[in-house]
Amino acid sequence: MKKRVLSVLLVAAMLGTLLAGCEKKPEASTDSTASADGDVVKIGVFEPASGDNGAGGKQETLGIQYANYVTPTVEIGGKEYNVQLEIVDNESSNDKAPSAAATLVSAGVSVALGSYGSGVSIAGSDTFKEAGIPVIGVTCTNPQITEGNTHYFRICFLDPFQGTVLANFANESFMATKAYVLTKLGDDYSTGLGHYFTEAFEALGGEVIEETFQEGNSDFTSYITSAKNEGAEVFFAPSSTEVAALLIEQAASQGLNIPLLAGDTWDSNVILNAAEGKDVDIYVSTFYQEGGNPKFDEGIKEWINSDATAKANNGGDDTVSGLTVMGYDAYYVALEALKAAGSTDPAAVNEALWDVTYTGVSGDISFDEIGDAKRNAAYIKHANTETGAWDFVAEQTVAE
Amino acid sequence: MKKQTKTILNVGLIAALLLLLFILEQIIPSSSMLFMVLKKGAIYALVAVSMNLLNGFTGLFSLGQAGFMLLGAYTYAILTIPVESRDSVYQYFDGGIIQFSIPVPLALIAGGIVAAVFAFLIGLPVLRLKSDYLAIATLGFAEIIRAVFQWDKLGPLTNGSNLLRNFPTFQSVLYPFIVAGICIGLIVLLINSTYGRAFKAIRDDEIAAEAMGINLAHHKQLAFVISSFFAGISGGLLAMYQTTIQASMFKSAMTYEILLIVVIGGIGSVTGSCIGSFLFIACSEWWLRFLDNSNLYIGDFHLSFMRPGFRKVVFSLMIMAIVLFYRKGLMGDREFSVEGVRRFFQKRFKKKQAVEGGSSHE
Amino acid sequence: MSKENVLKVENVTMQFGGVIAVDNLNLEVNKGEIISLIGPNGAGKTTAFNVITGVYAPTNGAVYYKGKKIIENHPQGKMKKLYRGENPVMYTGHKALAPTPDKITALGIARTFQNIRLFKSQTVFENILIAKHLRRTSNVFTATFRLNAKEEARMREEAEELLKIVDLTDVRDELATSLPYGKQRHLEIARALATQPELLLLDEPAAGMNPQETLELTEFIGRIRDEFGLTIFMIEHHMDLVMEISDRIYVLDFGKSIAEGNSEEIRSNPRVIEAYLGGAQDE
Amino acid sequence: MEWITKNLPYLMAGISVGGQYALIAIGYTMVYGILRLINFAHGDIFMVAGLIMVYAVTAMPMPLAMLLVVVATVALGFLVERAAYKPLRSAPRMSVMISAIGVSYLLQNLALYITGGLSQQYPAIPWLSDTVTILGATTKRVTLVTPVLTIILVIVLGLLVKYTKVGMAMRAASRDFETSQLMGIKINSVISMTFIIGSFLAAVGSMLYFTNYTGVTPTAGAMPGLKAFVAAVFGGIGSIPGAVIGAFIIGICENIIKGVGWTTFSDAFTFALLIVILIAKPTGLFGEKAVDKV
Repeated sequence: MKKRVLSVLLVAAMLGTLLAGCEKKPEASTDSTASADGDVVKIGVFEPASGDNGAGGKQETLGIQYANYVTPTVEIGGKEYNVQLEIVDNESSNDKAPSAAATLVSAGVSVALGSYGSGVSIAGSDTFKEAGIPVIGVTCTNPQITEGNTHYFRICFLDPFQGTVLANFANESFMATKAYVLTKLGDDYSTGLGHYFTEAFEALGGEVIEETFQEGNSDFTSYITSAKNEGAEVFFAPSSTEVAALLIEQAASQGLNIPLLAGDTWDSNVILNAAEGKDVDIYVSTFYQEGGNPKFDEGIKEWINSDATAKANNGGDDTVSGLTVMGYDAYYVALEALKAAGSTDPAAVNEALWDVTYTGVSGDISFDEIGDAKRNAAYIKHANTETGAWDFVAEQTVAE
Repeated sequence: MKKQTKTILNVGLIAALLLLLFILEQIIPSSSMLFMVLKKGAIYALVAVSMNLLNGFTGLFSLGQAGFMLLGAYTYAILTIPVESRDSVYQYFDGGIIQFSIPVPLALIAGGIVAAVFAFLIGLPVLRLKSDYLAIATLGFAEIIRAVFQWDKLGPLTNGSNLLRNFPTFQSVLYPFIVAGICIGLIVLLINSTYGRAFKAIRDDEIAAEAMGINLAHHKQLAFVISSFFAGISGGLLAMYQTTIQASMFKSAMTYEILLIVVIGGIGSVTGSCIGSFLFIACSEWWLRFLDNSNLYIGDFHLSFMRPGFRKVVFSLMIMAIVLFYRKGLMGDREFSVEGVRRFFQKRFKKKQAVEGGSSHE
Repeated sequence: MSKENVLKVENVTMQFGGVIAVDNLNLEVNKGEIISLIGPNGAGKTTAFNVITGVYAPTNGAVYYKGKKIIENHPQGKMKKLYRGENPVMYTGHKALAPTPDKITALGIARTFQNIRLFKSQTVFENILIAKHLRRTSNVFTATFRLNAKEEARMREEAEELLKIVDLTDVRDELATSLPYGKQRHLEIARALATQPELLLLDEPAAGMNPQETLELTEFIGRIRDEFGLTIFMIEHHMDLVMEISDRIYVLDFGKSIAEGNSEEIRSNPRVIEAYLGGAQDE
Repeated sequence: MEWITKNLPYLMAGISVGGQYALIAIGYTMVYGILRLINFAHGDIFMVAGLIMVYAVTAMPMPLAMLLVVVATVALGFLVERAAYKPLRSAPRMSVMISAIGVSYLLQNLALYITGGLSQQYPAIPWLSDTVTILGATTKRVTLVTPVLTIILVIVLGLLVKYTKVGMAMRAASRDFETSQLMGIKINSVISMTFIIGSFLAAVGSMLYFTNYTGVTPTAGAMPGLKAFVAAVFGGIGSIPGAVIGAFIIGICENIIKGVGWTTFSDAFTFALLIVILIAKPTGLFGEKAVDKV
């Protein structure tokens, strides 16, 4: 009997706090936007904050938040609107993506940004499509995302491009003829990029050993041993930052003496921290090299350093990731589209997006007939294990 | 006569529910959270009832549900992707080997059948095992199925470990309700038939059941196959709901979730599983989401402990509270019925009357 | 009454590891008889029942039902070396025949249990109805889609019938386990009858009953034997009941059959007296 | 020689991970032996031990942090038993199992909340994480230390179970729960002791495991936990030597499979092995056969 009472009290207390929090909600949101006349346009942020890709998603979100901090309002149809970010966590999981997307849809966003990770982008796509809400992909590089969709755009380059860039780089810089490609099962980004790299590398006359690992795997020693045994000259591992940290650690302790190559996801200080002071040779392709726009760097660093949460989300320091830059640019592309549409109606924004052009920190952005950004350059960076920073290596382009 | 009125009442209730849904759908945009929860809730209700058929009614502790859902989902997806989209879906496998597609209802049933066939094969060796060993073995089989479906060599059929997409999805929220409703109806009919009684006998006492001439191997196999059949159908529905599917979604965590639904609803209660499912999905996907909002204030006090992830902590605390303090779940092993509600209120009413009557006498 | 043989147990030995529970048991039960199996605790009576009903496969020996061999086994594998019973070579070369208990029940042999095994969560009526499942003609589809309505109605009718016989109609919707002990025993017998047996095995039907209840039970067993044309084989400790009702009695001690005969013969058999008194002196 | 250099790393990785599984598996097998409960939360306790270390080193020197990890993990194991399993002692086994799943859920979600869902870098423990070279294969010292330490701990545990009073009580309780209670064994303290030992070994295991695989995520305990449990079942659940041998077999097989190139099936293989064993010998390699009394 006592227990019954206790449990009832417990539940009641819980519900009480919930309701209390609930009631205050509208007040809280009006608090933060009380300055203007109350016109609000909502931009959805569809990013992972937890799970495998949580680190990357947070850095991308950071760029969006910073942009929102710099430019909190937008003029649509001659009227000043406050921009409110609706941030939702898709948990890096394809099966959680549709309901996360639905949360944004029911929050009434005019346009959504995201996601880091191609799989969740594809998985959430249809929910947005059904609701007629346009989405701007920030760093999701798999071709399937925009293919056949009129509502999905993206401002980054694509995997076939990135794969070719990296294959060329491996071939030219290291004279590599044998590559070890390690991809994650069921991860569209990883599988896709691995596939295009393999295609390009084999076209250059190279040989590829392909291996896969399963979700939840944290033991990479066997893969590293295999790579060594097979006599591979480069180790290509498109994967999440979480896997990267483990892989780097184990590669160093096993004395893997060949270069580690990876795509845009590895452009993160997680990698730098893992590599610092270790004997590893890491190259990544990415969208931005710190120092490309000193003014922007300075501004965002100041902001990150002033906000403890932001700093924690950036991995504990103020290194500017390419992901953050892309997030920043994506926000402005969304604003441009809103301006051009002259309305907060998602359909109008969708229509306007086709013709948006914008010069962002990461370069010129405009969309082709599929909705992909017209980009033809990627940066290659090298992790400096002594200073714990990225060294610029080359800007690579691919002849069409 | 009384039985007839009961049936009429129940049918009326279901019809009213469907009508309500139909009306709601005309008013509220279909992508709203309410419908997401309702759709997913209906699908999970079906799979929870199918699991209850095994764990609750037959007493077989099986943890293979996610594996059978995977089979259903893949079968559905593979058979319904329009031929013209196959090239883009199976981009790494030259469009795959299947170059036709069949209507949705047929594909759903095919999904159920494939799951049932696998269940039959798995059941032959595994169902001889007892309680926990059975649970672990079925869990193991689900994991093996998942690995096989991610295998590159099967790529032309399964698209390897990559997403399957572009298959037909729900046009209306009524669809999953009708399909799940029919399936649950069939399960209820089964449970109330002589076979259902045999299942319950096995649950209560295997040795006595066997002594009463109930063939254990045959009946366990039957329950396992039927449960898997419906798990397969719910897998197909889940594919329709998710719009994309992938083997890596069907982890053992999914089975645990379903098991939690069954327990929260009440082991051995069909309506409990249904109610549990909607509550579980609504809490995990919808009602608690505001807890993740880091900008909440009570007056001027910033609720700084509320940030992404807090929702899940609260949710798991709620689950623990139910598990510890309401061991029998919401419904125990009873069923929800109009009759039951009427009796419940009647009792309350009578009590009240009695109390009032008593006091007036004084 | 002709002496038609219903059950024949031939050279049955049951050995668990190194322990012999039933040692070269031979017995016969004829149609219409009420036969009792008695013996001190641990003599192997219930084990013998379990062998006959297929719960255990015997280590050695065979069981015949109405002249047909239904169970047969001989020491195999590891047991070949371990086996310490009699006639080890007698059956070698024969195939093992070990049907599951449900097959035995289907043949027409039903049983009750020493420690009552009713279906806990079911009502009195449902307990009997479940046993009707055995003689169904419907399959899972016809049953689910209610195409077997006639059969279902018949099952229910027959179950009601049995309820009346054991006088439990007034508690038909109560949970079986909520009944008093004696009524549970009656219910268990009714449940066994529902499988339409010809041979009924009762494992200590009067255990825990007071003299009055035992008396009623004695009368009841006789009544159902006549009414259903049954042959009854039972294990019992209540000597009043055994002596009153049995046509013949077998006595088991340390797994071995030490005596056989009618109540008079058993009462005066010195080995039986020794087995019981010897056991008593040890205690 | 070259063959050895090439293949030794697989074997070493296998033995090392096997030792780590073994330390977790003992916790499963002991709890199951007494309570007949699959303690699904055990893998998560292992994960929490890793997280405690991550946060502890930021505040104190390494030896102290290691001590804290052990103490805190043991306390957590004890607490979980008292809060989530003890109230359900008389409940059906299914309820307790669900409670275990609930605790697992709660621990994972708490970890998610505290870490914000990001992988945490496990600190390098001096000496253990140094790189060493044997027979031309490079690895961390922990790889070599693990099997040795595991075997020492198991022997100590074996002696404890065999010769101390608590150990005898444990064996009695796992043989017959009710009777041992009637014989005056304080069952609750025996159970607590089981959880304490299990958590202690999990804490040690976590230090070894995460030194090798340095990312601690909320779900980091799930897979090792499941594998360790499979190892326990494989060896015959309830048997400590069985769990250890099972763990080594699974660890080694898993790495050989990866070495051969069947990486897709490395997890699946573990389960396939388990199912084969269960079907051939339903109680595992060293399990005792239970006979139903009719």
